[in-house]
Amino acid sequence: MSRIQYPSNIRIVRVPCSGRVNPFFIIKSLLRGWDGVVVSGCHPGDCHYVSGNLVARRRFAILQDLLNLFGIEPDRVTFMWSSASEGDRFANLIKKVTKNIKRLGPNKKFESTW
Amino acid sequence: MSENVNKYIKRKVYKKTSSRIAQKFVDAGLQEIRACINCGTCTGSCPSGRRTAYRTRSAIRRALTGDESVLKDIDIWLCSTCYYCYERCPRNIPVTDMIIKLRNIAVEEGYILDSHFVLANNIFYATGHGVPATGENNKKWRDLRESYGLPPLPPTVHSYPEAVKECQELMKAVGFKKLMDNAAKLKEERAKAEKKDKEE
Amino acid sequence: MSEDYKWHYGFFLGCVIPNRYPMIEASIRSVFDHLGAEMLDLPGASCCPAPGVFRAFHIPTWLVIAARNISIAEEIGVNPITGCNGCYGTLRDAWYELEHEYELKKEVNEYLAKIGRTYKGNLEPKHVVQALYLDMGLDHLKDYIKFTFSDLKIAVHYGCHIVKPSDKRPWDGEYEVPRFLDEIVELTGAKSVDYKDKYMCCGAGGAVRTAVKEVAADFTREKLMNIREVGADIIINCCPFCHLQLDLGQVEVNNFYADIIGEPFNIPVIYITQLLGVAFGMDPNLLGLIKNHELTGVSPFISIDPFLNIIKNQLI
Amino acid sequence: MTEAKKELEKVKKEIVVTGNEKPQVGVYVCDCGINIAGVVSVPDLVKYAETLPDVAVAREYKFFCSDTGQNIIKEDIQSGLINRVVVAACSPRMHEPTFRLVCKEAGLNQFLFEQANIREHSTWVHMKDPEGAFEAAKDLIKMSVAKARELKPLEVKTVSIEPACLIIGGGIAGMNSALDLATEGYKVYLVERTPTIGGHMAQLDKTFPTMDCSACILTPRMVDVARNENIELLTYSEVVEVTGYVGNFEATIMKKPHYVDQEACTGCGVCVDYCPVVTGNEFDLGLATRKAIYIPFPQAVPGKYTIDMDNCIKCGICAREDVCEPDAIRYDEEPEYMKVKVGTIIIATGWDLYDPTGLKQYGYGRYPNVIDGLQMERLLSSTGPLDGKPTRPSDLKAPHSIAFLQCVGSRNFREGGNQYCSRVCCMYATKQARQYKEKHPDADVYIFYMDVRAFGKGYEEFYESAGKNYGINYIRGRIAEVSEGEDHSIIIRAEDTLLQEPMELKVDMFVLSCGLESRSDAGEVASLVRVQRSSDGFFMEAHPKLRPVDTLTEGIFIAGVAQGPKDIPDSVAQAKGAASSAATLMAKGEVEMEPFFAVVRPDRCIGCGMCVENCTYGAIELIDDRHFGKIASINQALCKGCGACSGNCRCSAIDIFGFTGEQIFSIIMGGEL
Ligand SMILES: Cc1cc2nc3c(=O)[nH]c(=O)nc-3n(C[C@H](O)[C@H](O)[C@H](O)COP(=O)(O)OP(=O)(O)OC[C@H]3O[C@@H](n4cnc5c(N)ncnc54)[C@H](O)[C@@H]3O)c2cc1C
Ligand SMILES: Cc1cc2nc3c(=O)[nH]c(=O)nc-3n(C[C@H](O)[C@H](O)[C@H](O)COP(=O)(O)OP(=O)(O)OC[C@H]3O[C@@H](n4cnc5c(N)ncnc54)[C@H](O)[C@@H]3O)c2cc1C
Ligand code: SF4
Ligand code: SF4
Ligand code: SF4
Ligand code: SF4
Ligand code: SF4
Ligand code: SF4
Ligand code: SF4
Ligand code: SF4
Repeated sequence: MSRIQYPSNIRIVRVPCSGRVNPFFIIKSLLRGWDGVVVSGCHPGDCHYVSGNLVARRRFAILQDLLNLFGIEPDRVTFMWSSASEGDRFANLIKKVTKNIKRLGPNKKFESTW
Repeated sequence: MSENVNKYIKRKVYKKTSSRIAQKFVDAGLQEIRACINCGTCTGSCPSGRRTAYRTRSAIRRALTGDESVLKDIDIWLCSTCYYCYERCPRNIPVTDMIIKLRNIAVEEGYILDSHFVLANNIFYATGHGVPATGENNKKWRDLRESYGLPPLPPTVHSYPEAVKECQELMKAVGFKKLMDNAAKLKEERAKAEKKDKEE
Repeated sequence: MSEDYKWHYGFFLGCVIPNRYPMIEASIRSVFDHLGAEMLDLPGASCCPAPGVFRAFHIPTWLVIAARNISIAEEIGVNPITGCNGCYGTLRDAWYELEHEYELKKEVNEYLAKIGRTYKGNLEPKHVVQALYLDMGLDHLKDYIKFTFSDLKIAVHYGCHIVKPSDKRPWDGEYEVPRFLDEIVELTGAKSVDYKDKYMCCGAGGAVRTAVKEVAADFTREKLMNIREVGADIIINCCPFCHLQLDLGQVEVNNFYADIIGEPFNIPVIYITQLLGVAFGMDPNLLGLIKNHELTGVSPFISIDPFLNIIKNQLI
Repeated sequence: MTEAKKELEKVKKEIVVTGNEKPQVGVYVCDCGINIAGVVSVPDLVKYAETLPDVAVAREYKFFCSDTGQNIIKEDIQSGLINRVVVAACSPRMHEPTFRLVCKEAGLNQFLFEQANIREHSTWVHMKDPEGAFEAAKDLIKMSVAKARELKPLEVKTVSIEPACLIIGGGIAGMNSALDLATEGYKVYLVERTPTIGGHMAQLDKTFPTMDCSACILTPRMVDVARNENIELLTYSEVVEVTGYVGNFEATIMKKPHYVDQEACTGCGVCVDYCPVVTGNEFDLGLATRKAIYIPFPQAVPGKYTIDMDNCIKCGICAREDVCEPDAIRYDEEPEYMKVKVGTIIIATGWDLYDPTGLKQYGYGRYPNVIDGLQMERLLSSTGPLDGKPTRPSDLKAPHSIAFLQCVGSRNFREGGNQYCSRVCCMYATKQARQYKEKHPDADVYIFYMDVRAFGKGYEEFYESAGKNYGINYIRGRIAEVSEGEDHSIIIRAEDTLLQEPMELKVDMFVLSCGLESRSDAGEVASLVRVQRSSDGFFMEAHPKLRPVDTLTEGIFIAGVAQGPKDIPDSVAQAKGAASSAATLMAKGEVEMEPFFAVVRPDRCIGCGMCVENCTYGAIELIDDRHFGKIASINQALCKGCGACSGNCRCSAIDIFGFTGEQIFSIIMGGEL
């Protein structure tokens, strides 16, 4: 809405709520060769569906340990709060994430499975 | 020409703006300067403006609109860096930092007062102290130290000649020496030109 | 570092303290020692460099030299501490920038490498007053108080850079009406009197004193008039450059502005640790209050005898 | 519509798509004028779309949301060319309903539509990087086509709507919404937290620009609200829980104890004379006092008394027979809870005044003669503590000079400030300055401002007159600091920016024109009803231009300053808009629910019960299935489709219609499933 510019190398997948994001989606994305995954949810307490974002939060803490185990840098997965009104915050977070992921380089771990 | 022409006719029309100085601020990461709404909080806060011709907001506005005479103005050297303007600006403009940057630009273009030049070049660069205790003139200060039971020279660069060298090396590397030499050159050229103007 | 002390600092002297007001150096050293804080020397430290002057000439030079000074404290492994608002401004602002901007730190270290030094970071530069108020705390200081001076009326002068820029200072963003220095002063039983524009600048900073002494002195004139208006006996401050401006500045004000100030000024200017030391019952000789040689043309330019007289009565 | 056409509509049957036939996707890439086409090459996107699997046709058009654009899609559907629709255009928030309707009208199940947001997610946000934007748009189309191929037809469900509305907040906004809805015949529960309705408007003296007496126009409305039989007025009450969804909300309301029986109390006020406790009066902002038993102000509605138990010393005097004859005092009253069922909710909780204590340079709270704008309003008010004869706090003398400072807390990007313009303060300061001049024509009145924002009908004229007819001095400059001079006068330092000179000015009283802020508890209300707030803290509208009274939660509306700073006319206009939107919804009698429910795949579910715990709506229970044993089962009436169950199911045994695992995987894999 606010048309604040952010890097063009992200693609957005629409889900009803961050609570909908099954860890399999993330794992699948990384297997498929996406370099990083961002799950963006509403701020704690602001969830349209009451607490989906908190449910999601808990789940991803565990997921990051799991990724480590697979040898995928856990930094490739970012969980963030950003409400619909915070265009600039969203843009800044995306900038930060892109910078982080650039530092990690391309995700080629599972290239052979593509 | 009648006397009144010189007295009353000014024919000064504000013609164009330039963004040369503004761009220098932007390049230094200080683009906030462009968010100024000219509210005057900075000038109103300024203890210097209450007694001198220095006007904080106007200095910023002149820099922004490209009135380069602001660099020559001694006024910008009358800010005491008290930071009131910095603290109160409703647009979060780091005003005092802007003034400091403005002075940097002025020095770059050779606008530095003689007293400041001597302080920078002849004292700080030479001794590593802005207010030294070495030299014949300063003997009384060494005596004063002793009168309070302190060694005549403090354990600073004054007691470690190699530390002075270190500082000088750094100042050369980072371009301070060159900046000062250049400022001296520009000052001299300007003085010559002025003198010539006067003679004509 | 000695085990006998509870706190350890690297005493960054700067220029004005050691070279013009050594009594301040003496009093800080003695009072900190008395309170259980070790003051280690920072060998080869230079000018901070002064924030309003050298920073205003060339920001990179300012930053690199400041980083060098901090790196000396890092070598010893103690927080640098200064009794000067200007040094505090430089060390702390430089530290703040270097902590927050990785690229800048890298660049600075490239320069420092040329002289075989590195700036590591993390060691917060402190002010003497910050150490007294935040590290030690009023309760600790209170335990040392031996004498109080209930008749003494004090005009406290904070100066600028100890509180501003407030985002880089440890006072929770307070800059308009800070109280910490008043609270320390009031430990001595003296009254910190309010006066108009108490938090105003002394006028010396920002290269103004070097540029046009008369302008600096006009700030000072205004402060002094306000201080005299409320009948303060002495001025207490925490910065040697303010100290100089308020002390030597009185002579200049009496000279430049004789026609508008009425009576010439002669208000004793005392550094905070000198006052504290007296209240702690320490030997005035250790506090830079007694000169052992007769010297002329040196500080203090305004006699502090009235102060010594007041406290003499109290001490007896 | 002609009879013949109606017949035709009837016989036209839905194009039967079971979801199992080969997908035929139509891709429609919108130029959106230059919004999209100005950044990326739409023809190239079309060419690219044609290469994607199962794409039967791809087309470009200037505005697909226009009539002509819609018809292009309809024709393709009706000719049997396609059975899935992808529109690559703006945000689905903008036009998803439009294009679903296109499908529906063309006879295609509306859930076989997918929108690729190449405007908000690409051309707008990567405007300066056209190549990146093009790549992003390509991928977004590819992802949408991939998902479209997996779409299955769904049936919409309709639910009936309770013809009742819950309104939270009884200020001028809430009252107006309530009156409109009640007049239209809907039941209204008006919940107000204080003992009276009226809100902040009751504290104002006169109102700009017409200078109507605030109480004179407000009081009759308050009485109307109290009298209206469709309005159940619940003052001194708070909403503590809201469950359910559009059409069928259930709210729990706590009625706080008044400690005075509201039925029995006659409002005679005898108790007040006897009560020994004197305390600050919040209505007069501490400028006056009240007793522990009180009504907020004389015209309060309902005019029944309340005991402020925080201050009451329980002396028992008010309960004496000779004091309260009707025997209305109830010291042991407990809070009461009631549940109401409503179809819609309107939030009209209003505002708080910015607290200027943090701006220490202005001396508020330190110098007695520095007050805020709302206090000034009380001082000027003929019903105020000084009967409209304003004096300054330090000596209760009429000040000879007053300065106002504008934008206090507003337009301030520092921490603790509000970035927005608060919209009413320029006008209220002008109003107050004029009022003071009317009472004291020889007083000097100054207004320090940055810009005077007099944007409403009749406002500029009001401002002009302030200078011309009243001699109010406007000085352009934001005051830097003030100090106290002799006799508690205030010395102001500022720059007169138009003269470019610093100035010092001594005045007798200093008024801070503080801005409006979102309520300090707005966050709690937001979580209670599950609506979002914008970054300034006010409740967020669904669209700033086109849906300014709706929230993103269906069935919940906002009115008045709760949505953002505004004056009374705008608050009332918005309140009427909110009432009308709520009524429009309720008039339909039923709403269509998006059929995005959770479904359990019994063959995969192991009955672990994890989902039961994760569902905030209690929509899942474990049942015993004849074939599969213990499995999860979804109550579709309760399920909101949030997906929390599905996100957490280790067995991938729960799917969400519209966002199934297959659909999302196909997006991630870019169609290469
Ligand atoms: C000094 C000043 C002067 C002004 N003068 C004028 C003027 O002259 N003309 C003009 O047009 N505008 C004026 N305004 C603006 C005007 O006051 C507002 O436009 C108006 O008050 C908005 O009304 P509202 O109903 O939205 O909010 P409010 O008046 O704040 O009403 C909100 C109500 O909701 C209640 N409430 C809040 N939270 C809850 C909750 N959780 N549960 C239950 N109840 C709750 C509150 O108690 C309150 O009664 C002025 C504003 C100020 C500050
Ligand atoms: C240059 C400019 C830029 C603007 N930019 C913005 C912006 O960025 N954001 C914003 O929010 N607002 C903006 N506005 C304001 C915005 O245009 C108006 O708020 C908006 O157009 C008002 O809509 P309306 O329906 O009231 O009036 P109109 O758009 O004027 O519509 C009135 C309609 O009634 C028809 N009509 C008139 N008389 C009769 C009659 N007697 N019989 C039948 N039909 C009749 C007219 O033909 C017209 O179609 C801008 C305004 C201008 C001038
Ligand atoms: S205070 Fe800030 S916004 Fe105001 S005039 Fe000064 S620089 Fe500009
Ligand atoms: S920092 Fe300089 S410009 Fe700013 S208020 Fe202080 S003296 Fe004035
Ligand atoms: S459908 Fe969306 S993108 Fe296309 S013209 Fe309409 S608003 Fe613009
Ligand atoms: S005395 Fe009783 S009836 Fe009268 S106002 Fe008080 S509580 Fe109500
Ligand atoms: S019981 Fe409370 S309210 Fe009643 S008179 Fe006593 S103090 Fe007042
Ligand atoms: S309405 Fe006026 S005073 Fe209020 S914030 Fe806007 S400009 Fe400032
Ligand atoms: S649906 Fe999943 S989480 Fe729920 S009971 Fe079945 S297996 Fe467990
Ligand atoms: S999607 Fe699942 S968790 Fe969400 S409401 Fe429906 S059943 Fe409950």
